[in-house]
Amino acid sequence: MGGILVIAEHRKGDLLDVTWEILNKAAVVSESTGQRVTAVLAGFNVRAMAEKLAGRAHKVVVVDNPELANYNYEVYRDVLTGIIKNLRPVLILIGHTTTGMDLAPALAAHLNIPLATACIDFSIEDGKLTAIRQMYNGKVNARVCFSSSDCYMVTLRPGSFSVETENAWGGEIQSISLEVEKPSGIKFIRSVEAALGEVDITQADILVSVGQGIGDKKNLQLVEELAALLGGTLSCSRPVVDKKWLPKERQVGSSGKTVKPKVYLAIGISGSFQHLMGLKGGTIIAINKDPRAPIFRVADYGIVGDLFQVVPVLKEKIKSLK
Amino acid sequence: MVDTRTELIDRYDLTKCFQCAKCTAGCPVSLKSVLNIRRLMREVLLSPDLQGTFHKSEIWDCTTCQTCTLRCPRGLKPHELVINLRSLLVEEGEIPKTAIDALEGVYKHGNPWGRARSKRSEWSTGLNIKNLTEGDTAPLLFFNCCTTAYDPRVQEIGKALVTVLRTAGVDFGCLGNKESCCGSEVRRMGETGLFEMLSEDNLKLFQNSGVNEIVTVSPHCYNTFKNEYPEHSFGIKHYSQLVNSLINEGRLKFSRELNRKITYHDPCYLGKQNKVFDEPRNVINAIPGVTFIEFDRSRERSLCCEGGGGRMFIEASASGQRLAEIRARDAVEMGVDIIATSCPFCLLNLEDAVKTTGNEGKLVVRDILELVVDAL
Amino acid sequence: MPCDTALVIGGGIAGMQAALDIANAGFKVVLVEKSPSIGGRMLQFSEVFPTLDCPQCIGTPKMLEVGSHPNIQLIAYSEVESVTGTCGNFTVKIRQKSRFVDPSRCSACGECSKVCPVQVPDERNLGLSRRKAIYIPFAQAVPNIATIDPDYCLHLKGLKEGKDLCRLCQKGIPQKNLPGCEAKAIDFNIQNKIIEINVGVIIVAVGYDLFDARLKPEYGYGVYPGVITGMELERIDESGGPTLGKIVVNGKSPRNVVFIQCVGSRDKSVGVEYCSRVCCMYTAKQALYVKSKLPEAKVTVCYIDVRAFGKGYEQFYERVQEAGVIYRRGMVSEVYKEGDSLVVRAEDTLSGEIYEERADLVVLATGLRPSGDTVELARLLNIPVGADGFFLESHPKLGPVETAVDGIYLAGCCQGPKDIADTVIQAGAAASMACIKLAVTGKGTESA
Amino acid sequence: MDIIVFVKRVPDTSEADINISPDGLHIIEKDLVFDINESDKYAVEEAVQIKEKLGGSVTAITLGTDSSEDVLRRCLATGVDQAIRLTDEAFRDSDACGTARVLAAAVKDLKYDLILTGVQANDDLQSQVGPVLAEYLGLLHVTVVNKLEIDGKIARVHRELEGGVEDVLEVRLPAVLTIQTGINEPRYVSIMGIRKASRLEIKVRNAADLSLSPDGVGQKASQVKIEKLFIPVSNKATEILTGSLDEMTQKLAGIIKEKGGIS
Repeated sequence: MGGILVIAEHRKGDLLDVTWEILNKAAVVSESTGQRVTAVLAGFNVRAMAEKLAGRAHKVVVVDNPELANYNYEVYRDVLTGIIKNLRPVLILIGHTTTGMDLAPALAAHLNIPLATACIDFSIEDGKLTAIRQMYNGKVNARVCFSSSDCYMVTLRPGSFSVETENAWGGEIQSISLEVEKPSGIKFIRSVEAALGEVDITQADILVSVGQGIGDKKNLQLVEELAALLGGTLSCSRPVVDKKWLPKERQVGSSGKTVKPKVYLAIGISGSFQHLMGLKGGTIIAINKDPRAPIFRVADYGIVGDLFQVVPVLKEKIKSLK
Repeated sequence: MVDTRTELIDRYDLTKCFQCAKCTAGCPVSLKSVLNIRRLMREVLLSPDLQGTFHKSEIWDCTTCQTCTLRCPRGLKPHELVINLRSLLVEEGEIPKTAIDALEGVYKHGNPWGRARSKRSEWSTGLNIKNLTEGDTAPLLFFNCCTTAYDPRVQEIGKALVTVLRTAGVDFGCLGNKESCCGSEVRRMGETGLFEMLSEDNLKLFQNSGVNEIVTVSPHCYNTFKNEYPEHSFGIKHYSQLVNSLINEGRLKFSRELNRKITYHDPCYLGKQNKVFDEPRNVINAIPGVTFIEFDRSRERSLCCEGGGGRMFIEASASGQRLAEIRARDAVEMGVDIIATSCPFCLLNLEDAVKTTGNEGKLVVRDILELVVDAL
Repeated sequence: MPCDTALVIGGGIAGMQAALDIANAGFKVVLVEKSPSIGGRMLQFSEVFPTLDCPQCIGTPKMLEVGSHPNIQLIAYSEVESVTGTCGNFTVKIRQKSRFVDPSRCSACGECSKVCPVQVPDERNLGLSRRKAIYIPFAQAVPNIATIDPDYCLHLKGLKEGKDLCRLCQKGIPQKNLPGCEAKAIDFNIQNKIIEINVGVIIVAVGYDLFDARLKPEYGYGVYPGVITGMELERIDESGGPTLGKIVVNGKSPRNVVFIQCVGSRDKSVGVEYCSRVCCMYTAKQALYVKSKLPEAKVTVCYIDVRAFGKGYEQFYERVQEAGVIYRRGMVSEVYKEGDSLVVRAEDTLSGEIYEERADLVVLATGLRPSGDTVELARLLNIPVGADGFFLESHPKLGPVETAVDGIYLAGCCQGPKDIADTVIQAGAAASMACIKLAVTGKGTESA
Repeated sequence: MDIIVFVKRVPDTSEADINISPDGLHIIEKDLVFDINESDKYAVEEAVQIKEKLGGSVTAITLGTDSSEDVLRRCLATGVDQAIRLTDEAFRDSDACGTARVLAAAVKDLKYDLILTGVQANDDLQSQVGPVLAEYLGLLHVTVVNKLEIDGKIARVHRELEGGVEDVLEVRLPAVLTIQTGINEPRYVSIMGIRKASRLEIKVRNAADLSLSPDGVGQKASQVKIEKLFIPVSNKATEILTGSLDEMTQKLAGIIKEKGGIS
């Protein structure tokens, strides 16, 4: 008994990056503690993913059942309860995704396991588990410890660890057939995806944002191509909307939308205060010809130069990095 | 709603309106907005459905420039009716999202930008300004204004005023992080309760600071302190008045020439509403080398920049040419190098307009204080 | 001792009518006029509504009659200095200003003006033309005597500094064959004099002033030459006026004329709450004559309400509209410039349209204000002034010409704005009240 | 429809500089501005909108000291009918489970068809209390709800997932739903409104009122404890890239990639 249990998460037949990230961290901890890593894969028709997981865990436990085709916490909670009671791991790791947020607290409460959510790291030293979690909009980190228990649970924020690994463990795959009860009161109806053409810049991780400096609507193509290259979304400052070069839904700023991307590439945006008010967090990169443009006061990185010179070259550099 | 309507009719003397339309005709947004201030006066008087009357997005188009009120031959106050209708929306909670952000920003942090109160005085780091809330004393209080405190462009104006006051040997202090929004825009967005709160808080600060006189950067602060705060005995001055008298008293002398063609944009809150027309012009004309050219539409006929009435925080329902753009184009046509003004909102809107009209490089927008500092 | 002479203050149409009525009843009248000639405002008009008569044609005979009536003593270029006594026995001091011209010698030949080198804005033409420092106000002036304007005359100004300057009017310019005053009427030594008279009754007929359009800065009066007042248009329209009757602004015939009503009337923002009563009709008249002189021009009248209350007025208003003048309900709020032309911004409240009308001539229908002499005169006569600033009648209905002081009566616009017809009626009424009083006090009985 | 909505008073830390108290376990609250937790605000608005549509009542409950009453007054001004504040020295420093236990005890005797709260509290960022509470009450839960329709005894909800995907679910009521920001447009609550609401009563309940044993809650019962708070190191000095156009763009492309900007 014992070991580290990693709950694998997948969508549309693909394992999420966060699962690989957690497995990587688990492998490191496994090395220092000797705890074996078991991945749990629950779903329907997930065999192919199990194969992949096997390379990264000592063991893969697979529950393949039509009732698990769509995530339903009632069902997942009960299935995982069974597995956990059976395997009695010392540590359960789950991604702090919307699913993890939904499942982990219920599971932990159900099993009375101490749970720390939204962690970015954890360690086991001298048999003692401590975790680092974010608080206060990520401005403060907390090191947390746990009261003594046979088992602990930690949810880890996506992006906390690297996805890449050199491990190739070739763990065993164990299929478990369980009696899976139908959910009692939650019915999955369907999944919907945001309609095409509907842009929500508030949800974008990468924003290529363009300002007055673009000069004309016809020049937008240049930045649209850059955004496409980066897999990002095009946004803009107010003057661009005022000139009807881009629709209002693309506007960042106090009268537009508040965004919190990972990367914000401000091109030809002087960085009026009103614009910056809509910008919360993320790495800000500015390209502007005016070295005194206020955008440079808030940017993490900047290039002082004419966007029409910089952007085409930048596009080539990015292509070469892909 | 009948009672509210009766109240409005009494409060704004709506029965006296003879529908001459001087208000609509002078309204800077009437050509591009559905907002028809004359009709609004009538609708409130007659409409059985008051809800339908004020639940209109154009109610937020008004810039509260007050032209309607100042020119009303019947002495009525149409712009105050608009503010009151907004306050009904505020009570219902149904106001534009950006207005909510601004008002909550003021409530929580003391400024409409929602910036941290603890950073209010950051703009003056290193300037060693006396803090009148922390034991320093001075006869004059320099009221910063939220825009000066937080907007990087306008911060330069605050710094310029510090330079000017020091050059003239004026002893002054600030309220540091304890200063709160003057409430002018808050009141105009219809948040009467919050305005009262702010005016009480600020007046208490003024009283405890031991000053006799207050100088403001923004005409909006100036106007509300002077005309809207509960009765007080502080002398309220806009900086243009103070700087003008410093020049007249010989305490401020220029050593450099400014060989530029300059026009001046009258802020509504300073000019139209408070008749401070001459002092800013005197200051500009006192600068050696300046060639001063008037806008055709100046003084009482000055064009509003559309920055008042909470419009810095609310997107207008009306599209169409921005008035500040008309200003920028006129200035280019006049062949001036600089549009000078004396209000942070005007400055920001005009600067924006210079860009959006593609006139960057042809002319710049400067605050009078910046011109003064350049010529010291 | 009761006196059977009446004093009429003011020689406009009200004062002239009252003086003639009293004189024709057989009583003596002293008529005091402030300016060099009687005639008043009416004689400045080009045409009068609704009949479109020429005011000179109907006014000049009255002036001549006043000037020659055996019962009327005309003291022009004079002002009342003090008044004491009571009804039936007022003592009035009148200060007669020096014209520096001997009336008994002056033949009104005009040679003096020809040689005078000083150009002065002509008040009769509201500064639209110039007169000389020595001048006769207009050809039909009564009395027809030259007057030297001491504010401008080089010699009189020089005297103050002990210098003997100019005197061309006396000397002439022989080399140009301009003789100057050959009648030797010019006498720089003539002094102002005080005339003391005894009168039984007084009629106040000092008229009105026009609202100063500069107080409404939004209209750009004084800034744009294309923005003028109604009175200025009267002068421009008059065949004897500065443009000889051609409607010309900035040297061009306007193609688009906008009239703005109620400038300085019904307007609390300038402290004038009352309606000036005449502007609707004088504007209608002006719009009509502009339209008839410039048939191609677009003529628009912006108004709040059209008040066409008098006999034949409504019909006149209709006639003006028939002639093609466009009436748009809604006040103009602003006049500004766009390129070379003026822009008038207004709302048509009947259509709800907010419009910017390009215009090359904007005419402001300035309202009527109490005469600037009202306050001082009220003090001298000890009679009350109403809240509107005009002399207060003793009862708004039953005492429309009487004042609070027995024996002092009001005639014309000094009591409140009114048109010519009403002015003449009131003048007649005031004369009649004066005659009654003189008749009664003349018999030595106490007041009627 | 009777609805209970849980709210929390949290500091606004979006811009403020945060300092840690000498004990290393708390942040220094002086100079911080407190307000209702963002997603709780949406939960309150949602509750009030449902009540306005379907009738019933809304009860807002918070756990906190008397300074939390501001938040409840704001709820009352929004249209909440009843406000309850749970407070006891014993509740101090409860972990998520402890908090959920207190809340569970508080609703035990109340009538309700639906319990709402925000997705997460912006101070501790745990997003645990909703689902844990549901477990304790034996109710179902749905987290990250960004659309909600009540249909009799069923709630039809959208659950927001990553990448613009949403699951549409039907859940039997009563249930605990955690509400995501953006589900509605919270109305503005005016100062006048708050002043009026300040005349309304806020009920206060302590551990004894809730028949809670102090052992089950508070710091002592916490399974997860903060050992130490610290400020993560960050360097926010703007780095202006230099060199030739080629060099600058090369560097920049590398930075973009490093920051996760190339996908």
